[in-house]
Amino acid sequence: MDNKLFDKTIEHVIKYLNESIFFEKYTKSEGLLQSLESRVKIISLVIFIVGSVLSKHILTLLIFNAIALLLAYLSNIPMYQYLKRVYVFIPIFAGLIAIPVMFNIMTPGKDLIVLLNNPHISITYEGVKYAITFTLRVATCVSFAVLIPITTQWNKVTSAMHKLGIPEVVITITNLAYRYIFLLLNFILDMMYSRKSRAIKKLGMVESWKEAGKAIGALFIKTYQMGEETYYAMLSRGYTGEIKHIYMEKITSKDILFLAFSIIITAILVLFDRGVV
Amino acid sequence: MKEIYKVVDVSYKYPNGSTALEDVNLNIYKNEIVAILGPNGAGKTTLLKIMNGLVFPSSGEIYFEGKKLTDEILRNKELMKEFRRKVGFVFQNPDVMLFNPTVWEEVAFSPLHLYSKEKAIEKTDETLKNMKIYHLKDRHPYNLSGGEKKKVSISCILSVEPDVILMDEPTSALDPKSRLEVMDLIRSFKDSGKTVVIVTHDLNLACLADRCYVLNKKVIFDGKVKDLFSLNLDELNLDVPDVSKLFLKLKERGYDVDIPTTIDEAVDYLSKIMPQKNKK
Amino acid sequence: MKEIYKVVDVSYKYPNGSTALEDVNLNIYKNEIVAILGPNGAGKTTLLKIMNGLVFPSSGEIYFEGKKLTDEILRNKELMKEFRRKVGFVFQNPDVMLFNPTVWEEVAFSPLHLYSKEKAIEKTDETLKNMKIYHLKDRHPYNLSGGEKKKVSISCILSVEPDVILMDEPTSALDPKSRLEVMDLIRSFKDSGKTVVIVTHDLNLACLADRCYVLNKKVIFDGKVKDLFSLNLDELNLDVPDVSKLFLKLKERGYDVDIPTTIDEAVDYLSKIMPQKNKK
Amino acid sequence: MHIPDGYLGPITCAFFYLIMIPIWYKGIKELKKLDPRKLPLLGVLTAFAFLVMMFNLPVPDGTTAHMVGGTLIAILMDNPWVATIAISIVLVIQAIFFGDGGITCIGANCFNMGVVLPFVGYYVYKFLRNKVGEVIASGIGAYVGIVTAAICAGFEFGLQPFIEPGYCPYPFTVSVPAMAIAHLLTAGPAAAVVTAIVVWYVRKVRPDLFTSKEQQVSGVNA
Repeated sequence: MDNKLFDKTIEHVIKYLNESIFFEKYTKSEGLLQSLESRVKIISLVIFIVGSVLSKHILTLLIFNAIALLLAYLSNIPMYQYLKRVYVFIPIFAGLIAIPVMFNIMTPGKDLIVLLNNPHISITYEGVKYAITFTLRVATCVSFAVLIPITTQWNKVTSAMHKLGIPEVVITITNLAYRYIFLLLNFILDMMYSRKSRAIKKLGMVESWKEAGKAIGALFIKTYQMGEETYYAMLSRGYTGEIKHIYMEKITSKDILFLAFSIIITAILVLFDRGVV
Repeated sequence: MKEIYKVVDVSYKYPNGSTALEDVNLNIYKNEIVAILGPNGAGKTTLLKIMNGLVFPSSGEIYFEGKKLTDEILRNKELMKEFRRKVGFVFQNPDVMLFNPTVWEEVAFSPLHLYSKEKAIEKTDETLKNMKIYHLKDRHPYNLSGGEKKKVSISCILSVEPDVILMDEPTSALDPKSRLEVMDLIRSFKDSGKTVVIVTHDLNLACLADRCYVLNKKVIFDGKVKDLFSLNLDELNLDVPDVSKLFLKLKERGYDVDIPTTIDEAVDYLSKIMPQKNKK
Repeated sequence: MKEIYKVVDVSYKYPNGSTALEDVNLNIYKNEIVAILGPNGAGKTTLLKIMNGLVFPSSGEIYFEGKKLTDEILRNKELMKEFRRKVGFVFQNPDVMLFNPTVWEEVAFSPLHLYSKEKAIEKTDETLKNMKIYHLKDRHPYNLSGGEKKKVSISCILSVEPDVILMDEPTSALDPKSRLEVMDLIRSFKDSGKTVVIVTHDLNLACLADRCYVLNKKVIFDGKVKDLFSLNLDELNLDVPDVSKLFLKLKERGYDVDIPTTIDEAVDYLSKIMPQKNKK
Repeated sequence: MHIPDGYLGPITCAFFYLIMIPIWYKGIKELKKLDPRKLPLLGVLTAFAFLVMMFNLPVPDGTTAHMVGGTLIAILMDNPWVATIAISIVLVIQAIFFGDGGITCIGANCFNMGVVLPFVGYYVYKFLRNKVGEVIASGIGAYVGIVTAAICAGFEFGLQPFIEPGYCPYPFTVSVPAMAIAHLLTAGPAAAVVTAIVVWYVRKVRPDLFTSKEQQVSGVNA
């Protein structure tokens, strides 16, 4: 393309913007996770993630993965979208990292495929097992993690975090940040387009760094002005240094049941993994 | 009439030393709509910020309901609460006002600071219904249209039922439909007894006002909008309504005509003086 | 007449799946001013971005001077250089175009890529002088007024002498004086042989155009601006000039009148039909 | 440099959460001492940090690298604690909403990018500021900051085979040089150049943002 900097960034911007708006679509559809109280849902999913991190065996990880898929299915998330979001990029990247581990140089063990005899280079059974376990674990964690934003509006995530003891000031900044990310995104996107529109020549590396630096500088100034105006707007509306929140969601017996389910299942699976059960 | 604002010899210098306002004097009375007109950079927004107690004049005084507005008063929690409830400020750019995750939380922001929780919830729902934007309540501000954002930002102010509403260029960057809606809202504010101060460079909007001030660092005109046309409007860089421009030009050509400011006035006026032969 | 743009059955879907444009067909000929009108969200800006080769249609084709615009063509160094020099795009918000530390550097950005250093300096100075903003050359774009920013952003485009100028809402958020200046500039572009495409929802601005298209995802009107008034303009949420509104209302009351679109037309028309008794 | 879930073992994850708790506590305390005016500003700066991470810069091998912006925020706000909180919030948003960086690794990621990076960057800048000028000092600060943070991440990876086998498979000898070289040659120079240009730009266009804190406060409330 004309210029790596602008095109790659534009792609990213659109992808990010798109994904987050797109994925809020399922937060309002009917489904198991959508119907749960946000705090309970987040804690339960984090418990599953921790359980996956603790597991060392492929079988346990497969069971955890199946639970994640089941939860996604029960929450009416189209499987194609879900799998795409989970398996593209992060686990694939982990898989690439794990490739060298399969060889006898990294993981000595029983030869599975011998590639070279002198020096002896082979793919080992232990190596493959290691690589699969590692990649599968990353994928399993991601499958649980994605369920949070797919099934919860972000304002509910932040209010839940507040209710869980994260200080009010942090929540306020998070909400402000999330809001202004979207506002400033469009600004950046147009800034990129305007440069692309005027870039007659491919920009060299140093020049595109320079352009990016100036763009970030302009963005900072815009950001700063916006911060000042927002302060005035908050002050004008009665802000005194703390923001009051209302937490509307209530925990029902269904939530308690789900929490109990996730704790018990995770505990059993981890104990099974360690060979206790 | 009860005096709401009294601005006495107010001057303001920006931190970089340039002058925004110079010896400004004005009075605003209860249940008036007052327009403050002036070109870009005339200090209009700064004046509004001073009236909202967000910044303080470099010299001069400003009184709200007879009480002088000072930094000390606004640091007093009780007095500030009262002042913030009574006076609402609608910023020009709704994006700076909409910083909460959802429309509902946005409108509930001020009530939650000022009322009990139950009353805040009630007021918020009521305001959203009155403004006919209850269906937007769970939406995030980032995917609203410009007109919707403006209505939400006005709702944010209305949810604490202010007596005085300050508006900075309320119709700028709106499409024609939203512009008319905002103008109707301003009329309804007056009907319900509120006082409205509008800052603008759009004379069409100013035609709603009972009185207007023209500001260019200093107050250079003070009176009815109708009487404005005796000034050199081009120099002030104001948006003169096209209808008025048309009649001003006719006057230049030697016709002895009135200068209407709105389309309806012009239609009535033309109906009166137009020859019947053109009537079908 | 030479065809500059030919847009054939162009559709565009946003990444989130909603439709911005649907089967749009249009042609733009050399030395025309064409206005593309439409309400907010009608896909006007997207169409302009497609015409500038910034985004590509989801389906359909677009030809510039007979050559199909594709990703591949714009990846070719020579063809890209030619296209980017020939077509200038003035964005709606000048802030997104101006991020060099000085006005001079901003305007010199494209010439420095295209010409030798000496010629680039010469072109930049010349453009700034022609646009009467040479005195701003060492200023930071950040603290210019809205009108000045707009003029700088137009200068950025003019410094490589494009044949075609695409403008997105060129008069939005400008004060009346700057608005008139921009409108004069657009006229001067036509006089110097350039082709201009303006996207706007302001009919006053559209009156400059030789032809116009009304867009609401699809092309729903194509012809002279004058003939527009047969459409339901309210539904399209377009800014109808007040002068036209006045005469449309007179027509409603049963008067048999023409519908002028500009103040001067209206003055001439009224002079003709007004009874002499009102003349002094 | 965003460590995903599953790369670090549970002990390492828990350890960094424990380390971060007092740091976050102190950061929030610092925050509460700030002028309330700074709160919305910090909100938009956090958004800014998020967006800065999206500016991918082309590097010679054909890929791209991105900066973190921690040093930049610490310098522009003249307070590294502010950067810690801003970057931490960005990392949490990225972990929860964008799947960038793991939820179990939030502690470690915040430590590398939110503590090591801005503090090292900021103090290198402060140390050099009067010697080489603030523009160059900011570039060097950003460079040292991001490289140090990358080495920390490499160290955390490299520790895994020794304390918790089954997670990241590479020992120090592989992971530390890999992380260090990538950042020495790509993200590091990018962060340095861009940070220096931004500092130069802001200094030139809005010099008032660099005035001391007292002046800023009185300027706004005057």
